[in-house]
Parts: sequence; structure tokens; C-alpha cells
Amino acid sequence: MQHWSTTLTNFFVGLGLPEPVAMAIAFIIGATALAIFAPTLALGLIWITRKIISRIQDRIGPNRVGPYGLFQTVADAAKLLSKEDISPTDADRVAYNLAPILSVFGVIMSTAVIAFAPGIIGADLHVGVLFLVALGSLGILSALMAGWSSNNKYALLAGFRVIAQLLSYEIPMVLAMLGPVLLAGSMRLQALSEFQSLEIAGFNIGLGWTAFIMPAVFLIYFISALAEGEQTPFDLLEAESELIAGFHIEYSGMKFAMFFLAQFLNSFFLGGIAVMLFLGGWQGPFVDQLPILGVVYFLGKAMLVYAVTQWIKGTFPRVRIDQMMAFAWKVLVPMVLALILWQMIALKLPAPTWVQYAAILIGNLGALALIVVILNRHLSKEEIRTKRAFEPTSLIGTMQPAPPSPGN
Amino acid sequence: MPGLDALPFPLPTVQQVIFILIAGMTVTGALITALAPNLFHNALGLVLAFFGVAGVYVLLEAEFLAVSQVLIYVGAIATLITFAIMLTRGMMFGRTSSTNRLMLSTAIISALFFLVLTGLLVNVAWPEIGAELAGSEQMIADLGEMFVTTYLVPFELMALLLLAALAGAILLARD
Amino acid sequence: MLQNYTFVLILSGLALLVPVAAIVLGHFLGPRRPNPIKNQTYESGVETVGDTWVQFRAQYYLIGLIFLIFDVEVIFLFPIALAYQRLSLFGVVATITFVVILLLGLLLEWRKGALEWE
Amino acid sequence: MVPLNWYLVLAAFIFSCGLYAALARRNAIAALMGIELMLNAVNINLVAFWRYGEFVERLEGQVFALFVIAVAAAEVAVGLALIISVYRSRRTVNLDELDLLQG
Repeated sequence: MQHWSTTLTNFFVGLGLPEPVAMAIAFIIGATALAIFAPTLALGLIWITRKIISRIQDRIGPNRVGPYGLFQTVADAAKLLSKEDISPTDADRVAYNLAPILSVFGVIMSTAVIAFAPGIIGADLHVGVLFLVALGSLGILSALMAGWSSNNKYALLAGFRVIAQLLSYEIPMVLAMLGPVLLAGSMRLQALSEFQSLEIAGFNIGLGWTAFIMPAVFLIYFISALAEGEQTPFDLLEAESELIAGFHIEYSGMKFAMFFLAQFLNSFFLGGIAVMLFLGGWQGPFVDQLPILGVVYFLGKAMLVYAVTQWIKGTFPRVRIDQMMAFAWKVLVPMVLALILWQMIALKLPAPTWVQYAAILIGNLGALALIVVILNRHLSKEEIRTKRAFEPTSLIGTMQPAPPSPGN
Repeated sequence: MPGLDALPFPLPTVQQVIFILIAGMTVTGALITALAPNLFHNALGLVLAFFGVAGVYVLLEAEFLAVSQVLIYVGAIATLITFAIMLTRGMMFGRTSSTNRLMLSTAIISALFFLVLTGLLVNVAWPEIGAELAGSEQMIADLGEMFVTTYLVPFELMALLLLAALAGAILLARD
Repeated sequence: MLQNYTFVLILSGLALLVPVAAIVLGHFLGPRRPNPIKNQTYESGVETVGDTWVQFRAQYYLIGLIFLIFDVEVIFLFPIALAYQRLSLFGVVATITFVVILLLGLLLEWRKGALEWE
Repeated sequence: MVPLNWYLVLAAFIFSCGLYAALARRNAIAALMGIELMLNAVNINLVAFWRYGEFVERLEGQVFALFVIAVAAAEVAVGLALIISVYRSRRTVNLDELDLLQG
């Protein structure tokens, strides 16, 4: 499949431009498309989130501005544009203003390596997967700068908390990404998507998803991505209902909007990475005949994953910070390391490919079963059950009357 | 264009312009790291320099190295340095000068070092071959293969070294 | 390869432009009436006490430390994964040894209690 | 292509900045940052010589640079842990106040 830039360049060369100029124009057009696509997508994502969450909470959600309230986010953006831009005294000017820019910069850059369809990818970097992870460190940097420069204790504390969270979950995430890379033998996202084809009688139905071979690795990636995207149940940073806003507490107006935008896009793209690595990317029926269908498949799958994260947001309670850290280091990391080890052994079994894949699948199912057993045993321990039922650690928000004192 | 040929120096190619941009970024970062009195600004300058160095690696077509530079230096080392700055903060802001009494002599030595080195480097006729690379993806795979064949001993030793560093650092840093 | 990065460079210019343009626009469209009270640090309506630079707990540093070590080792696994199809048995054993050392490191932290968040 | 000299001069400049920071700064963490800069400068040289050298396919410069990065990670981890540990007992990280070994 020809890369889009080649097609565009050839078109401009056909118009009589010299080749370097034609290529530059093609690149600028492509980059502009991506840079416009990302913020527009964010407007849509915010609308979808509000609709899903309000349905879960038995509300209607935005329904005034435009059909189905579609333009509500546009109105909100316009409102934020007209808000005063307050910066606290003693804030460190440079870092304070750079932090929101950096956070948006990171998410827009990650569109560069997203494989939308065969031949439609900004730049098919040979280190694609690691490039995406590296952009994640920009998010860490921006949290650090925002927290430090605001000259606010809460912002600094929240910044440190969120960095500890992002760091802890990056390890299981990267290790889970190693699974598909080992199978496909490439870090290019286009190659990873191409790898997940499945031909039955010469027709590609596009269901060779790596998630079918390694469900446990996929689950680990998904959980880590929830934490990396600061989504419930790992949204300790924001904890909208009980804490103040986190490291961006001192930001207002458009600068705050930038953090907001970056967060929504980030969780969408983390879902997009899950689709590219585990859920077949742009693969689907008829995509070989009509490549542009890939865009529909990819965005559809990514939206579905995003909807699931919002569903989780509307359903699950938040975890405590100690639970969160322990979960990353004591459950996810050992498990994914063991799974990768098993996969390495299975891939070198002297047997046909399908036997190797079956071995990987068995290992993954075994890991899932092990987790269920351990969790079951842990949660059914008598002391934990009593503690959960009768002794909440804090009475705030539990709706229970205080236990009667023994003196009565 | 006859006008351009008359210039006393050749026009830079696109790659050279990009190199100058990246080098400017790196130099700015390095200067902030060395000279700014505020420790946090030092750390930010260091991050800028790290990004610049990653850009230099890209220009040298060492893709994997560039991405590891960002992941390890920016993502982990710079973060760790900032954590340490926060943990050891105390009297270091503003009250005393940020440099010690060796400042002047060190500045002179560093400047001389740079000037002498530059004078030497510019005058040596380095053999510049710069052969075409076979393919970037192939190169990354070759790198991986070398880790477990040619460079097996340093590779495994490195793992052990990191393990030892981890153990030692945890012992030191715990309350 | 450099062609790919030319695109990345162009996109990075635009990716900087989008937030900068938005913030500058917001800066000019919004009102500007700062006063000392408005510009105070917001700490939930309570007057700010003392320095912002409160002492941090070492646990954060420990998390960063463990992350650093693991990050380095995990990154080294990626090129090996690319070459994995053509590795000999010797190479496979070497890779597995490397992963086992990684696991040992995790076990060590666990035993030392560095993973406890008290 | 960019001449090799340019990379070398850039590396020399970064190295000098690192040298200055490592020697002249009072704060131990700033000195450590200077050392990081020096290591980065060395890495630039390694990779530049690899790229312009004779045996591009042997990848020695890249492998060496990667090992330098790994060792730098270990160095930072232990160095910062030392600094934190010293700070706990002496309440300072200023290098010229840490003179316990001075006669």
C-alpha cells in the first residue's frame, strides 16, 4: 500500500512542481490535517463522555445547544476563551506557561504514528511503539512543571502523586506492549496492524487480533492505560468529588482548557494504541479491497474502547493510593514479566506456529485464572470482609451512622 | 542564481539548518544547566539539552538511541533528579551563592578547554565516510542480536550492575 | 528514515502552534483585571501558611528509582524482541537470563519493603 | 550532510558546560547534572564517530552509547541516594560544607 505522502507528492509533481517542494507541501498538508484533527476530536470526545456519564447517572446530559447538544462543547470552549487568565503571584512564569503547552504538544505528536488505514499513517517510524511511550514522558514533565511552578502546596503534592502513578504504571504498560512486538517482530505500528490479519479461504476477515492470543497481556495493558490516562478507578489526581483539582489547580481560562484537552485526547489515544497493538488496528472485512474502510474500523474500535473506559468511570469506585501502587508493582509487573517469559519460551518451541500460539494462549488463560483465584481468596478473608462491611476507614461519604459506642 | 554563488560561504543545506536549530536548543539547555542559580531551572535546562541530544541522534540516524535517550534521560533521570531536589530542599534557594570559590578558575579552565578543543577539532582532517545505512529497522534488530551474542557479557553484567545499584540505592535512600 | 522525521519535525512545529495560539487568543479575548487577592495562591480558601516547599517523603524517590532501573532494562528488551525470530538457542537463554535478573530485582525490592506505601 | 566537525564542536561545548557545572556549583545535585551533561557529550561523539566511521554495520558506537546510558542511570540512582542520605544526616547538600574527611 502506497504511503499517502507519496500519492500527494506525485500529484504535486504532476502539477509541475520540483520534487522536494512537492514533498514539503505534502508533508505540511498531512501535518496540518493531524494538528486540526486532534482538537476537533477532543470536542467530540467531551460530548460523548458527558452523554455516556449522564445516561449512567440517569440524566439526559447536554441537549440545548445544537441537535443532541452536539455544540455544547463548542460553546464551552468559547466560554473558556473569554475567561480571565489568572496567574498566581510568585508563580515561576516560564515553567507555569510552558506546562499546558507541553501537555498538548505531547498528545498531538502522538497522532504522528497512529495507523489509521493501510498507507495512512503520519510517519511510520521504525521505533513507533517506543516513540509513543517516549511522548508519555512529556506528560510527566508537564505535570512536574505545573505542580512546581504554581507555588501551591496542593498543586505540588498532586503533581508528585500523579508522577508516582504515571511512573508506576508505565512499566507494566511497556512490558505489555512487548508482547505484540515479540509476535510481529517489528515496532512499526503499520507492521503491527498488518500482522493481525487472518485469511480464511483467501479472504482477509481481519480477526487475527493479538488479544485473542494473549488476553491477559491485553488486560494488563488496558488497566495500565487506564492509570496512564488518569481515568477512574485511578483518577486520584483529580478525584473530582473530594479533592481539589490536582496539579492544575492554579490554572484558569485557556491554560486550564489545554490540560483538559490533553487529558481527553490522551485517554483516547491510549485506547487507540490498544486497538493498534491488540485489537487488530484497521483490520476488518474488505479492508484489503477498500483501504479507506480502515479509517472507519480503526476509529470505530478506538471509540468503543473509549466508551468502555467511560463506562468504567461511571461504574467503579476509586482506589486508594497505596492500593494503586501495590497493584502495579505486586500484581501487574510480576504477572506481565512471567507472561513475557512464557511467551519467549513458547515462541521457540520446536512446533508449528499454531502450537506456539496455543501455548501462549494457555499461559495467558492460566494467568487470568490465577489472578481470579488469588483475588477471590484475598477478598474472602474474614477480616477483610468484616472490615469492608462494618468498619469503613473513614466515615466520610459512607452514609452509615457511626457505630454505637460500647458504653451504651 | 548568480547572486547566491557570490556569497563568501556556501549556503547551508536543509539538514545543516536543522542541525543548527537542534544544536542551538542543546547549547541553550546546557548553558541553563550550568549557569542558572535556581536548581529547578537547572533541571529544566537539562531536559532541554537531553531533547537536543536526542535530536542529534536522529540526525545521525540512530533512531533507537534517540528514543532511549528521551525515555531514560527525560522520562526517568530528569524526574529522579527533580524528586531529589524536592527531597533535599532547604537553604539552597537564594540565600547563598550557587557557586563555590573555585568558580572563576573553573570558568576560565572550562572556556580554555572548549577553545583549545575546538581549535584542535576544526583543524584535524577527519576521515568522513558516512556510508549509507542498510535500513533502520534492520539496524535495531541487529542491535538486539548483538546484545545477546557479541556483547553478551557486558549486557548481562549491566543487568547485574543495575540490580546492585537498585539494592544499594534503596538501602541508602530509605528512612 | 530522515524523511519520516521531517514529517515529525513539521508536525512538532504545528503541535506547538496549536496550544500557543489558543492561549494567546484566550489571553487577548479574556478580561484582565488582576488584583492582589485574586492572584493569591488558592489553598481551599485557607490563608497560605509557610513555604510551598514542604518536605517530601522518600517514598516518591524510591518509586522513581525503581522505575529508572526497570525502564532501562525494559528498553533493552525491545531490540531483542525485533531480532527474536532469528536468535539461536544461546541467545534465547541469554535473553531469558536477563528477564530473570529483572524478576530478581523486583523480588529484592519486595523483600526490602520498598514497594510498601505507608 | 552535516560535517563531522560540527558534532564534535557541539559535544565539546556541552562537555565544557558540564565540566563547569560539576566543578563550580556548590550544590551536589547541580554537580551531578553537570556530570550527566558530560556523559551526553561523550555519547554524541561516540555516535558521530560511528556514523562517519568505516564500519557502520558493526554498530559499535551505538552499543557503547547505550551502555553509557545504562551506566549513567545506575550512577544517578546511587549518586542521588547518597545525596539524600547525606542530607538526612548533615541537613545540607552543599559540597564545600561536606568536609568530614578533611584533616
